[in-house]
Amino acid sequence: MEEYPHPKIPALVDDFKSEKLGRREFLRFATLLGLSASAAYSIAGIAMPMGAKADDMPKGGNLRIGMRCMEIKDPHLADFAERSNVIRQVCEYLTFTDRNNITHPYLLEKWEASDDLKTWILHVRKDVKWHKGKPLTADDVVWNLKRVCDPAIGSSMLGLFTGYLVEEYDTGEKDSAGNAKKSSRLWSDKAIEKVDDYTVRLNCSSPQIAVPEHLFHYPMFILDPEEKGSFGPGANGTGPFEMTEFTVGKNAKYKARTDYWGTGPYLDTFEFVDLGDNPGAGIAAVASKQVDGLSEADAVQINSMKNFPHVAVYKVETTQTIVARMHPDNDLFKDKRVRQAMRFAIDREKVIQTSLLGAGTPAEDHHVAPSHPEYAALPKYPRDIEKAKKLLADAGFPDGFETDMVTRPDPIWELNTAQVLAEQFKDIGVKVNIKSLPSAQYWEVWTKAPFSLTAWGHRPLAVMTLSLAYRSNAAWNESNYSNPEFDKLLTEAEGILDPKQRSVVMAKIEGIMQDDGPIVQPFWRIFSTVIDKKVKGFELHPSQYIFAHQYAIVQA
Amino acid sequence: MALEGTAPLMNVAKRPARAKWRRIFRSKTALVGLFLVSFWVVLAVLAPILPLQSPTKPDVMAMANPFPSAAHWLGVDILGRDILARLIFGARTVLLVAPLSVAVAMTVGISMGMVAGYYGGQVDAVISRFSDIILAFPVLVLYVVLIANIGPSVINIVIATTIASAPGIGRITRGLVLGLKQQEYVAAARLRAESTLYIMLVELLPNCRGMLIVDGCLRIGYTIITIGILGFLGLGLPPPNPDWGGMVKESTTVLNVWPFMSVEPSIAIVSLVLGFNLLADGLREAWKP
Amino acid sequence: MNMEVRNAQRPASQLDLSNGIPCTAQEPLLQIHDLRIEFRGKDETVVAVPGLSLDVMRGESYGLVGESGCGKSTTAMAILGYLGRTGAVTNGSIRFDGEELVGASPRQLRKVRGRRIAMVYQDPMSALNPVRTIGAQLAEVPRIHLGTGRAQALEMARAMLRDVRLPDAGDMLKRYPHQLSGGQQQRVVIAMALLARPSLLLLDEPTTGLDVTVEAAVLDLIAELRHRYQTSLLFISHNLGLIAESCDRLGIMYSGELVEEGATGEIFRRPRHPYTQGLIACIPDVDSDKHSRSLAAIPGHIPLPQERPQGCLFGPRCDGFVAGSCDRVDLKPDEVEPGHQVKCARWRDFSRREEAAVVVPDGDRDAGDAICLTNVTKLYGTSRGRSLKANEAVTFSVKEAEIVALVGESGCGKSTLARIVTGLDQATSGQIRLADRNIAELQARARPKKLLQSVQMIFQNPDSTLNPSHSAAFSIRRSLIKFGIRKGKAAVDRRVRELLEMVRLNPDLAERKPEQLSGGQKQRIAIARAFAADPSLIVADEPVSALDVSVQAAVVTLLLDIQRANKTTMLFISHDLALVRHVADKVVVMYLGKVMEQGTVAEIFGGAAHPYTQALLSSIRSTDPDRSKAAHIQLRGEMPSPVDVPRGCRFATRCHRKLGICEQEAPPLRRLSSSHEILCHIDPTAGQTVSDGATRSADITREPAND
Amino acid sequence: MTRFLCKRLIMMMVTMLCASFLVFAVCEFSPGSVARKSLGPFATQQQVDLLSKKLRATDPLPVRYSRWLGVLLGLIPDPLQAPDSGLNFNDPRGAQYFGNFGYSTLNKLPVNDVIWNRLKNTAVLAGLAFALIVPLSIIFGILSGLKEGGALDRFLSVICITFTSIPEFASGVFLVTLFVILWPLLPGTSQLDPGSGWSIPSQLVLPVAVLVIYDFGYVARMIRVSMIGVMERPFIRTAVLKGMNTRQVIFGHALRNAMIAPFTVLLLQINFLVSGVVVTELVFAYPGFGRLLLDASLFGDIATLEAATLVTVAIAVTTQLVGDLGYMLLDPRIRVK
Repeated sequence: MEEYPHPKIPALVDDFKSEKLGRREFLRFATLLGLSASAAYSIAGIAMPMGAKADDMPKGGNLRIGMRCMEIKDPHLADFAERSNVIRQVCEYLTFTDRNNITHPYLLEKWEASDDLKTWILHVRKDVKWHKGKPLTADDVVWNLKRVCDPAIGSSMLGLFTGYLVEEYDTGEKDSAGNAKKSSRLWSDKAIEKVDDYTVRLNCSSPQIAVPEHLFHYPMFILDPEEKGSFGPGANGTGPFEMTEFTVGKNAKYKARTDYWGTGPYLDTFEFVDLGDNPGAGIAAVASKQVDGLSEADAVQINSMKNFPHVAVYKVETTQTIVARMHPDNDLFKDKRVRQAMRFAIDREKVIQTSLLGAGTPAEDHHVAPSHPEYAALPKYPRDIEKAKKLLADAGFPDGFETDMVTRPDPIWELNTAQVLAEQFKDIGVKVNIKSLPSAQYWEVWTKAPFSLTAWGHRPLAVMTLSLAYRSNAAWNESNYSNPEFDKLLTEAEGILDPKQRSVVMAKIEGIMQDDGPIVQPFWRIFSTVIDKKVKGFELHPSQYIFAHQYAIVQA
Repeated sequence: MALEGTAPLMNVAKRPARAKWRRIFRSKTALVGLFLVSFWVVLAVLAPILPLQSPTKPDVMAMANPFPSAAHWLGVDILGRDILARLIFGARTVLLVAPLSVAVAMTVGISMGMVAGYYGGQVDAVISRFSDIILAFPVLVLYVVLIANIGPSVINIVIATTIASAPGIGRITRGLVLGLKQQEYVAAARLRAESTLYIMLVELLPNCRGMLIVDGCLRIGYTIITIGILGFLGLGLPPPNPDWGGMVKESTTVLNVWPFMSVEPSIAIVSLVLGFNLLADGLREAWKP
Repeated sequence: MNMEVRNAQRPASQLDLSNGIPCTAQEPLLQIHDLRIEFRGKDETVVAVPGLSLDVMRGESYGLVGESGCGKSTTAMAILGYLGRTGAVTNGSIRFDGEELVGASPRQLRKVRGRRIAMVYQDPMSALNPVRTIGAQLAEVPRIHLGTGRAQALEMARAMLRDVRLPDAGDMLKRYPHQLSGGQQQRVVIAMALLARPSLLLLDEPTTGLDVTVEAAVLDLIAELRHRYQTSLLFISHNLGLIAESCDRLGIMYSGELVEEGATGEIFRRPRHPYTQGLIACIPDVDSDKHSRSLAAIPGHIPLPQERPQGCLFGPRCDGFVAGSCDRVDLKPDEVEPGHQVKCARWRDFSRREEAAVVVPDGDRDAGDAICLTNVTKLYGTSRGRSLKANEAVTFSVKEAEIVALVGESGCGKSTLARIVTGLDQATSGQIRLADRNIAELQARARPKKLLQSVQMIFQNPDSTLNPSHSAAFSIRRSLIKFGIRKGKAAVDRRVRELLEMVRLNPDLAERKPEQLSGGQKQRIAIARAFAADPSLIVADEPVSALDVSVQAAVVTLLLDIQRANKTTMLFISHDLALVRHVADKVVVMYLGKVMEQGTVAEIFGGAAHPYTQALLSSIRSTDPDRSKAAHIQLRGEMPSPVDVPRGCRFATRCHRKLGICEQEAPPLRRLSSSHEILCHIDPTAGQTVSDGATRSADITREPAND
Repeated sequence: MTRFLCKRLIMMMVTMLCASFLVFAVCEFSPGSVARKSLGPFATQQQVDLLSKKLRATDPLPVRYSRWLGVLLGLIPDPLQAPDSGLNFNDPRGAQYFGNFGYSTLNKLPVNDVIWNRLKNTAVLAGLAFALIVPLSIIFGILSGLKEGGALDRFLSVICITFTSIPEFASGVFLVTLFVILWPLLPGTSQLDPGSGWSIPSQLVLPVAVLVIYDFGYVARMIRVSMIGVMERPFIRTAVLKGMNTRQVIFGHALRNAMIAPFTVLLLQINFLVSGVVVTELVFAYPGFGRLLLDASLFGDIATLEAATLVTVAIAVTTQLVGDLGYMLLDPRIRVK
């Protein structure tokens, strides 16, 4: 018997061997519990997918990737993959979840979880040096972890940590509507604790298995405490590149570090080029080789570029999705039959074919993807106009109704989806007027509009999204959904490690979402992009993450 | 002495008002313009009774081969919707919004210009100064700032067009009125105790008509372009309303594989704008004094 | 030399003016034969000139007279081969100095244009390029035609400017056209025409639009230069008086045809064609007033090219029209005597037209004042606190049913005064008493309806007097309704018909648009409109100055008839003294905003006392060949700007009888009779004082005019 | 002359003041606070309120406007740049100086660091386009105005009127299809980046072409109309009847007169080119002023928007002034005596 880093691992191995646990889930859980990826793979009996060997990688060259260069205020506030990509080349995470959902140590050497999953010991790598010379220490890590838990900073990490590191409390003040103002704080002074110069301990209030995954959430960069959360050219970081130039709306340029602790970088320089909002510009830039690739290309763009001889198309299934969410507290949608009718109105395949040109897989209105480890399969239901109409009639809308649906004009697939959905809702007598607002305005109302279309990014765990978006009063609960039973089940599921047990709970949660939930969720997106064939080492990450130190250019 | 004018004047048509319009038919330019404009107007008006496919309903089958075919004469767009139907229904929007915006802008602008030109002095100074400020704003910026801030809708496009074009129209009207108010028939009207409003509306306005109609045509053309640009910037009318500028924007992405998707609405815009421009040019030519 | 030309009443062909060679049998310099000019429009072809033949001899001055639209200017343009893209000579020939110009190549034409045939245009301001200096525009001529260098060309230009009596020629070269007065501009155009020493000069209405005193100077200049440069003239004008004075021979054009041709004196003494007779008869002359002669008008209007009748073109307007002889297609010019031809089938049947009988009884001399102006002053503020004095202390009164004429050159303030009286403008100070009210500062808006109704106006410009968007009767109808003259649609319409009939218009014209009416018809409508309000005072601002002479006479006669019938008081504003003589009971002469002289028609025309009035009177051109020789008083210079009025007498800067005191002190008002006043330092009762400044035209012509 | 210039300068200032106030006023209508926009969608209301307070965006409009004006004129230090504001706004030029446009909430940079470079890029684009539009439109306008209704006129007029009817996005679409995709001669985007494998001049070809196509026809038509008018004026007849040939008439007499009226129109194109390039810049991902303006107005970045508006209005009033001065130069009739 091997020495496992966590006492629960043998049970996992058993379950896997007895086929109670799928390979994916086994790999994920085992690595989360601290088993090394190579060990986990060998137990799973498959070869670990290997990146290209460092020695094979050609050196030098400049790589240019087309991507929006948005303004960056504070890396811990990074809220879009594009923003975090700009930072990611300079600053790094403690962990790294790969495209197969397997979490690896990154700035950590390893981690250890207690049996009850309440105590996590993080071992910081000792060979990591900040670009400006000093070594990375546990103090740096503690500062960063504590910082994201400060509500005044406003990092979205706060939401993820809530429930096990962070608690909500009543400030005693009332807001203008008379509701109690709530704020957040670490549940205990010792929640984040420095053990020694290279060891940090997290003391959680409740069991949490996904801690290593959370540490890879995109704002969770490890910053130099001396820079107080600022970022720009020359910013200190542990990463493979040094940023030399950054102009919002134009570009971000990087120079390779020669003393990087890890493998790579192979490139001399790296560059993000802002091509603006016009998707045609991206294609044109690729066509005329002004950029070597794009950070993302939607299905329509791919369709245009797949015939370019010099580029390769990369695809990855993601849990990126879009939901047409209804406010159950709105008069139109308060009857759950209306919400159900809306779900029955949708022909998912058709939506995928039209708005994504086929680049998607059908979703089941509960925001849990088949690729999520927690997924529990429920019976599928097809489009059923008659049933939908009947439900509407029962709910008091025999002739349907008319409503606005708020959406964004960009990216175009969102708008296209809105149009296709609206067209399908029409068939059950619901006239949907699309209200497309410029992004800035959209984000102003995205939680307030009674009916709105919202894209949700990729997350490795379904419970992450569910707790962010559908738990009562959750920070990003745009649908104002509040269901005590759901909340209870969700908390329960988060604590259950045993997959069998958990899938029972998940099935209930999914059922609630399908029956009572606030969303119509047509599909999961297949995420894709194009990169010049001369680029080696490129892997498409479902979170749209770019790790430029892995890439190299094969000189012609 | 014999009464004058008993002999009919042979060379002048019986009804000069109609003759003025009839003159359009002599100008080839105006005719081509009229043809282009009426082509779209007729299609737009008849759209509901034409045997068209739904402009909003995707045809998933057609998406495999979206090119023009017997089923879809102009092909389908990236969402599998019939482009012909979208173009024709899009014409309804454009032909409603653009003339409506221009009409409102003209009303405001003409009023401003009339008042400024007729009263002159301080009133003129205030109105002209105000116009100068608006005109110093680059037009497109004005549109973008306005629409980005008040949001895209028919009303807002009308408002934006009015703010952007009224000063220009006012300036033209003012110039015309400055000349016309010196005319003796205006003095004659004053001498028979006509009210100022009457003089403006009955004595002055009809004589500005020609220039203003020409200017209006040009402005409709320009407004169509602007609506297109707004659509292209994502500030256009909300989908799924077929919006020509939006159609171009939606399909620029597939330009290299399905160029017809952007080229067709582009041609539609160009043809309609060209129609109004030609019409304006032809009218100017035909009504030249 | 000048007088010599003036006296040359014989055809120039018999007179040697060129190089001293006898040239009786000489070939004409310009020979136009059977010329046909067409303009091709999109739908129709208009024959502007159907078949014209005329000769201009060397050294001769040939006058081409006709009313607007008769084709005289077109003929001039055809000579120079400049008919635009639509015009073309389709028949006939134009031989110039033996060379055929019809169908000449552009190259050939360029050699003729400006070099051998030059032209002087009607509106000198627009004939000059506004953005180039006078010097540059003048120097072009020698540079193109004589190949001279720039400096030399400028020197030639300078010399020529001196020849046309422009002061300070060197400075003038650097100026732009807009910096010159109208008279100076016309001198520049003449200089430009003469620079290449052409043998033929085409003058197309060269003085139309210029003030009478300036006109006189320009004409004298032309006469003198023509002589000096031995240039033949083709003088085109609608003004018979001008032609009578300036030309040796003349042709009367009517609707594209020459209806009569002959030596000037002969034609004026014995006009044969009824049109010529009519033209002469309808011109007012200074010798007769409304009490002695009413103007004869020619009925109808000139046919448009498309509606020319068969045979005699004048037939439809001719009293002596006889079917069968006058409408024959093969009507040919007939020779009355050598050199005098007339195209009339019945010329032998016509003697000179009978002058219309004396019709106008004397006005009621005992009537009270209808309107009385006292010290009316109008200042316009200009920038920098200066003011433009449009009127200053104007004082005069008009009796009931009397016609008072306000006379003066453009800019004298007469129209401003008219606007003040009607309420279109307001006086700065002074009193205008009308019906026991002071209306001087009452604008139309502030006037009660009754007052507005009692003062109506007839405007100058037939093209702007009616709103082109409305029917002819529209404003008449509005007037009737607004003033409540008639109530109810039927009554109003009836009254409109009556009014139209009153102005001798077919009531069917009521619904026509102004663009379908002729100028005369429009003015008649305007008269009907003014009278529709039943006013007690009519202000007529140059009501006929824009009309052709034949129409002018008819309209004036009509106006007088109506005025008399309605016993309306009238303020008649005009620059045409001859016309005034025919219209007015009393005359007020204005200069630069001030009244110079006022008196009854008899007093003014009988023995004008003010030097300015004298100058004005001397500039009247008569068609009487024996009178036209009278020398003109030439005024020097231009009217000063009303912003900078001269310190002493306003007229001092131009006065030919100026005394030393005139420039220093404002002149006193001298009352010569109960009705006759002048504003002058010279006391006319003290006998003729010829001051140092007084010059007669014959004496000053060789000195540069002090423009 | 000095008087005239002074008067005009004062008017320019007034216009700019009013225009800048107008921008503030329009932004009042903007739904959503700047704080929300700069914090992004996922910030809590608490954070938004906090930032709003820090940005002093809650003050009433006149207060904010006068503060902005005071900062711009260097009368007061920018409160947002104070270290205690917690906003981390640092302008290397200091917090108080003349011409301080404040801090861009969109770019998190002093506006002065953002705007001038963008303006320079657009100036290159606009300048090139203008340099082509002027001669092209003059040649087209003069040639077609020479003989109204002639074959050449009809031909050129059709070209001009058609080109002006093509919106920039449409011609951008056409040109990219042709020259980037079907016949790859030119780069599809123009980021003015020499590292992209395309020379800067080659990157400028298409954007400039799009601008020229849309604009030159309009100006050419103006010049045509003016030329037609001039050719009908009597002084042209005078020149012809002086014996001048066509070339002499055009260059000696027609040209300068024909340019008087369109001169202002020509200058107005500068305004159009400076800010109307939004679409072109968007199509070609050109890092220019127009896109900055678009982004700023979409974002509600009032400091950038104000600065950009002031710059464009300043350009507009300056071109107006230049127009009037040039007018005087061209037309002696309106020179100040």
